[in-house]
Amino acid sequence: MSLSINTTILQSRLFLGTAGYPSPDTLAQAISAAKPGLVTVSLRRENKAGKGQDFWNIIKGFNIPILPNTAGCHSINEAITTAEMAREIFETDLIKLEIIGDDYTLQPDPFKLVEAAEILNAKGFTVLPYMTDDLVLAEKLVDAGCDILMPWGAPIGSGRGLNNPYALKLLRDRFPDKILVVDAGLGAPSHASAVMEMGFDAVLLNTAVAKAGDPPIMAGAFAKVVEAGRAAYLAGLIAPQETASASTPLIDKPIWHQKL
Amino acid sequence: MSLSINTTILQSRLFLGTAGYPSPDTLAQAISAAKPGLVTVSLRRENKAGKGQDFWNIIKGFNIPILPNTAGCHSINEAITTAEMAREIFETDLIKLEIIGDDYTLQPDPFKLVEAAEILNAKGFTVLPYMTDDLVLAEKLVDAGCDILMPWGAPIGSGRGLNNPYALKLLRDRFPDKILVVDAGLGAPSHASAVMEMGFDAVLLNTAVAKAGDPPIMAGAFAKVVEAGRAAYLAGLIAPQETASASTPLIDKPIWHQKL
Amino acid sequence: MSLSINTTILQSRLFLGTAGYPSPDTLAQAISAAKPGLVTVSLRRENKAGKGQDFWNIIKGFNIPILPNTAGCHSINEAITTAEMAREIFETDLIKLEIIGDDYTLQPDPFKLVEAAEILNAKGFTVLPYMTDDLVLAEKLVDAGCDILMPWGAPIGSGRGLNNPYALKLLRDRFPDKILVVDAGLGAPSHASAVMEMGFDAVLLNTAVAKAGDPPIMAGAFAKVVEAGRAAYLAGLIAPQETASASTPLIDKPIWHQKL
Amino acid sequence: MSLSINTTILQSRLFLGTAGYPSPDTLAQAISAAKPGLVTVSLRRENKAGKGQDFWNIIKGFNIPILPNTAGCHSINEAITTAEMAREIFETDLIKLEIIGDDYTLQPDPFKLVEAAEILNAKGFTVLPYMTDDLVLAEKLVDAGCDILMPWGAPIGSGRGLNNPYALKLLRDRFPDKILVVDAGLGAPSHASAVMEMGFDAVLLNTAVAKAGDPPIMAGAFAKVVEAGRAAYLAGLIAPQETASASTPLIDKPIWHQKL
Amino acid sequence: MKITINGQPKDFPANFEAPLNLYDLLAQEEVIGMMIAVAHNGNVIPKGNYAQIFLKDGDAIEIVAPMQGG
Amino acid sequence: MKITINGQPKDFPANFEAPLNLYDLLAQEEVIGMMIAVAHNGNVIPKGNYAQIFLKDGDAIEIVAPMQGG
Amino acid sequence: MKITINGQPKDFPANFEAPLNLYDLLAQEEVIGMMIAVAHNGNVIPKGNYAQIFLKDGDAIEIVAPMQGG
Amino acid sequence: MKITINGQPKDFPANFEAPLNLYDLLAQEEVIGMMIAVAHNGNVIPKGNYAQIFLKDGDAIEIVAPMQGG
Repeated sequence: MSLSINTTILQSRLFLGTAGYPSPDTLAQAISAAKPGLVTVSLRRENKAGKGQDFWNIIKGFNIPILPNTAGCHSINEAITTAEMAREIFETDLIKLEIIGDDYTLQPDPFKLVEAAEILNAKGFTVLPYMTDDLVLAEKLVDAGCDILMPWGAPIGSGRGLNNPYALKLLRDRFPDKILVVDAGLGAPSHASAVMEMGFDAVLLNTAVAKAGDPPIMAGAFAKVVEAGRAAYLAGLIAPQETASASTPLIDKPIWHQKL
Repeated sequence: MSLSINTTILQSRLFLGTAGYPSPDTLAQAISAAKPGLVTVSLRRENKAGKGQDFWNIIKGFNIPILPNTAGCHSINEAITTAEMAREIFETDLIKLEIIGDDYTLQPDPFKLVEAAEILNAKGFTVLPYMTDDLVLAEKLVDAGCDILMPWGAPIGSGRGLNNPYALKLLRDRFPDKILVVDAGLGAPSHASAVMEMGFDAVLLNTAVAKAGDPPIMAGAFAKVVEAGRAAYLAGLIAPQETASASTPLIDKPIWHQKL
Repeated sequence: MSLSINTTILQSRLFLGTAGYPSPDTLAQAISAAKPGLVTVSLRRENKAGKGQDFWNIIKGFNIPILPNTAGCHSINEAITTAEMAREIFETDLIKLEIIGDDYTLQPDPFKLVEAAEILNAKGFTVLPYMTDDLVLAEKLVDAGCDILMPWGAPIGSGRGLNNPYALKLLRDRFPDKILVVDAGLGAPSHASAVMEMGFDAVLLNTAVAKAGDPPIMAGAFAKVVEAGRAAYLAGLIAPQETASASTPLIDKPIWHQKL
Repeated sequence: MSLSINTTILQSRLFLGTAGYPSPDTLAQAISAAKPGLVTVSLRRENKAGKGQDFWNIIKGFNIPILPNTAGCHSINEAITTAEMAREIFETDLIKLEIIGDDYTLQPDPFKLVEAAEILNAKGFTVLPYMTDDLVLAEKLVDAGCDILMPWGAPIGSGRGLNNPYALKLLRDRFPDKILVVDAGLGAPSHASAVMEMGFDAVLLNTAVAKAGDPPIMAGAFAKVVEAGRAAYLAGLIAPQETASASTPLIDKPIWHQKL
Repeated sequence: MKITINGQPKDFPANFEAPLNLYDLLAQEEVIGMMIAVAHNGNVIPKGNYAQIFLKDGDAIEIVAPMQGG
Repeated sequence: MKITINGQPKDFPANFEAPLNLYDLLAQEEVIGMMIAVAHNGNVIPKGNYAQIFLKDGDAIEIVAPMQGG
Repeated sequence: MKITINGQPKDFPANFEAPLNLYDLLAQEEVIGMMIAVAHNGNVIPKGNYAQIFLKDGDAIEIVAPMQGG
Repeated sequence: MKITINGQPKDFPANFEAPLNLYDLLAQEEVIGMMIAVAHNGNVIPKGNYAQIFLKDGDAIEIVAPMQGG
């Protein structure tokens, strides 16, 4: 079953970032290959040179719902103004709320996140907070009106995968009815598959595709595993065992097997 | 690029076992969903009741190359006779050489494996040895004429994934030109993807599909990730970093970003 | 070099909890064996039956600095009143600030923690906050006046060890001058040693000793590894290598070694 | 209880290698600090310069049982001749049987190991085979007369710790009555503690001490954790839990706790 | 007058010549000399000041002692 | 009068019959028709309202467009 | 004469004019036409050669068919 | 006669009245009294037996001593 946000049905559970690709063409090819459910974008100052327009011309063609982010914001006010400008320009209520709490890990600031989420929810935004994997923070964001949570797997761009699978499992168990997305830190398709196998609703990534040797192929690979990981979760995975159990049955074995 | 064994081009890098499915229909649906490159089968005594025939009628329809195994063999002679019977019945030189060295872990016996591989290679078989992840054993099997090696990920049916990724990586590094397949122990698509991301040529599994809640869906999921994991390996994965690096560029930020 | 808090020199970098021992005698023996730097205690209602007195008679004999906790507190006010009662009764400024944010994981509430820490520091307490491993939270607690931080390894009593070593390493790197203690979740001496090898200043545990088969022996074991782990950190550990390097030199080998 | 080999009671469950120390003095200090149960040594060609004598003068003073090794041997004959020379010179039946199967990982050759062990056991040696963690190999070595097995943790000198804890646990379970020692690959005291917590009888290391920043202090640290890890194993470790359980009891809480 | 001690309401004769002070109450409760801390209507009362605290109807007293803790 | 556009102060002739409105300024800046959003003294101005915003000395205008983001 | 088929001993009338061959035995066992392989005293017999194998007292025959395997 | 000592060939005058024994050779090599083990043509020679081993042209002697090892 497809994932929907508000009334929009998303074509994929992979959300893709648009930053850091070797060229605009590669970006376009990566989006074509990934067919993502959402594409994330940001904002810059514009002048008559129209730098931002070329980028937009690539993106708009795909007709994929836009998820504007508040990347680079350190304060609540920055985040809110950015969100409002984004809503005006992209005509969407969706906002990836990102408030940097530390410049080295680019980790989200749990405290400002909650305040900003409250304000933005009150202003009618659909807030997708980029957050740590803290359970209490998650509860506060839900209390602040968020129906979607985006905990990190590892620091942005680190490609480390899941630093704390225990915390992520716990979030899934405790918020069975919220949309949970792992955002940031994934490096390999196996990471994305593991996330989906835990029952997460979607995966958001950027660097793992943009900085891959061949971004379009990597984009396609991630799209496939996200779908497959979801299917596997729904199909029901086997539980790991300490010991072995034969797959091939040992019945009606020919005589030479008795010659032991 | 597709994987070939001898001159046969395989339609997938996923090899699928046929044992332990809830019903013959489920088995058939799982094979349809996986479209595996090889299907593994075994041998049983037959009589006029024709039990084995029904099974065979399911399998043969798929026209997928057969990989007979020597499951349940504890001795070299058992394995060789089983291999010869298999070649006679299935008209294939392929044999998954399996000699149990321990009844609890069903782990392969490295010592008998080498001897049996030598004999079977001399008899013109294409031997796919189910082996541990031991590098010296791998060298001996190659010296014995094997061009394909199938180290375990974990004990058969355990679904644990990769007990020793270090050893598997090492095998890949040291045998760049051999066909390397991880056989046994995988439980989740993320495990299979991790194997392919390491550059392995294929994955063989059975229990993870047969004992899944919905085997056909799980079969399709594994087929997808194996393809995706391979693509990711060829595309070139990003290297994990200790620290974060921003994906969204911090250029031309609007004024409210300077209000810090 | 010994660890000091304020002007008190602690006899060990192992801090020991006093709860959940099979008997008062076992508790006493465990303390004797551990010779901890601090012992943690809590508060209960008292009446003429004097239940609390018997417990205190065991503890006071050891002449070890007391670390009262605010266990079981869910609100800032509870925590503050408890802290003040503790200071009055134990005549110490030390307080282990514990505010439960979730009843299943007993995880600390990052938000209330910061507020309570500010108030208690203002009231002249030496606050040891039991916290998650969140870097931004750590910064806020330091801003609130804390010179000691006690991130968790895993949920209280779980014995899982370190759920997120990456986050803990990061805290150590970013707060070289603060006293960092891993509190809660450790199950085995190897966990405690790993913590000390990372350069943490101390370890606080309770369940791993109290619920061990033989608490006094386990207490002694933890005391030893904490000391050893600290020594190893100061001595300088070797860096892990991908490949092997011979320890035994290959010089002047006798002739039979050339017979290859 | 102390570990004994044959009738010799060993003063410690830490066995220490003597190679690669920055200076003879440091080696001597490291041995003094570790008080190891065995010290490993090797053989070199000697002439009137008497290079080997100076080394021996350091070692013999400690009166610690000697474990000569066959390091650098690639063939069965080399190993046997080396063992016989070692027995003649050191007047001990103990021999650490080391036959290199791969020059990059220095991993033991399982095949030659078994043959050489049979011969040496027949010649009355007490063979301590340096082996991989393969269960079937272990069974063959026991059949060949070995009462002591020394599986690796990771490649020699790599300091990686335990590449395959699952395999090591299995060996312990399956050989409850043999002396099991983890030899090679350990880098940190936490690794050694983990080994002892699994119920292994001893640990053998060299590089982790010799190449440490301060070898004597590191030697002492390892000696402590090996003792502590053993004690913890005997005392009975708590089992890891998925969830938390309060250590501090929640009885008779003062009124402010009810103000929720 | 009613005084709540550790959550239990208790009746005390009001004596207007010699109003009940905290020390006397703790004495009646037989906890004097114990290792305790006392809160009067939520305020922690230093050991030395018990006698200076005069109780009135409706007051709440909490008496706590050390307990095992982690 | 001085108006700051994306952080750069710029001079405009004050004309009291026909005061400068935001639309005209954006036209002069040649960004009309682009995919942009505009803030006037920190307030986001809906596309349709540009002509209703009359500028005065010291106003700050921010003009932003889409950019790649993660 | 006694012939063991898949471990079960079975009696066959010995006929010296027309000794029993493997093909006839498989026919009597009703497995001809099935997807099988056959071993005669441990030697695998190619499908085409069944009729050339003449059986004698004490021979052991194994008849195997495909089975599920991992 | 030629004797190879630790891989180095060396010449010794052959003396047929008093043939060279291993002890004398080790003495000439100045290793007597050292902590050593000796192999004569690949056979380990117990300390006590050096004088009983008479050397002939082409013999190979290995002399080893303890060395650091892991």
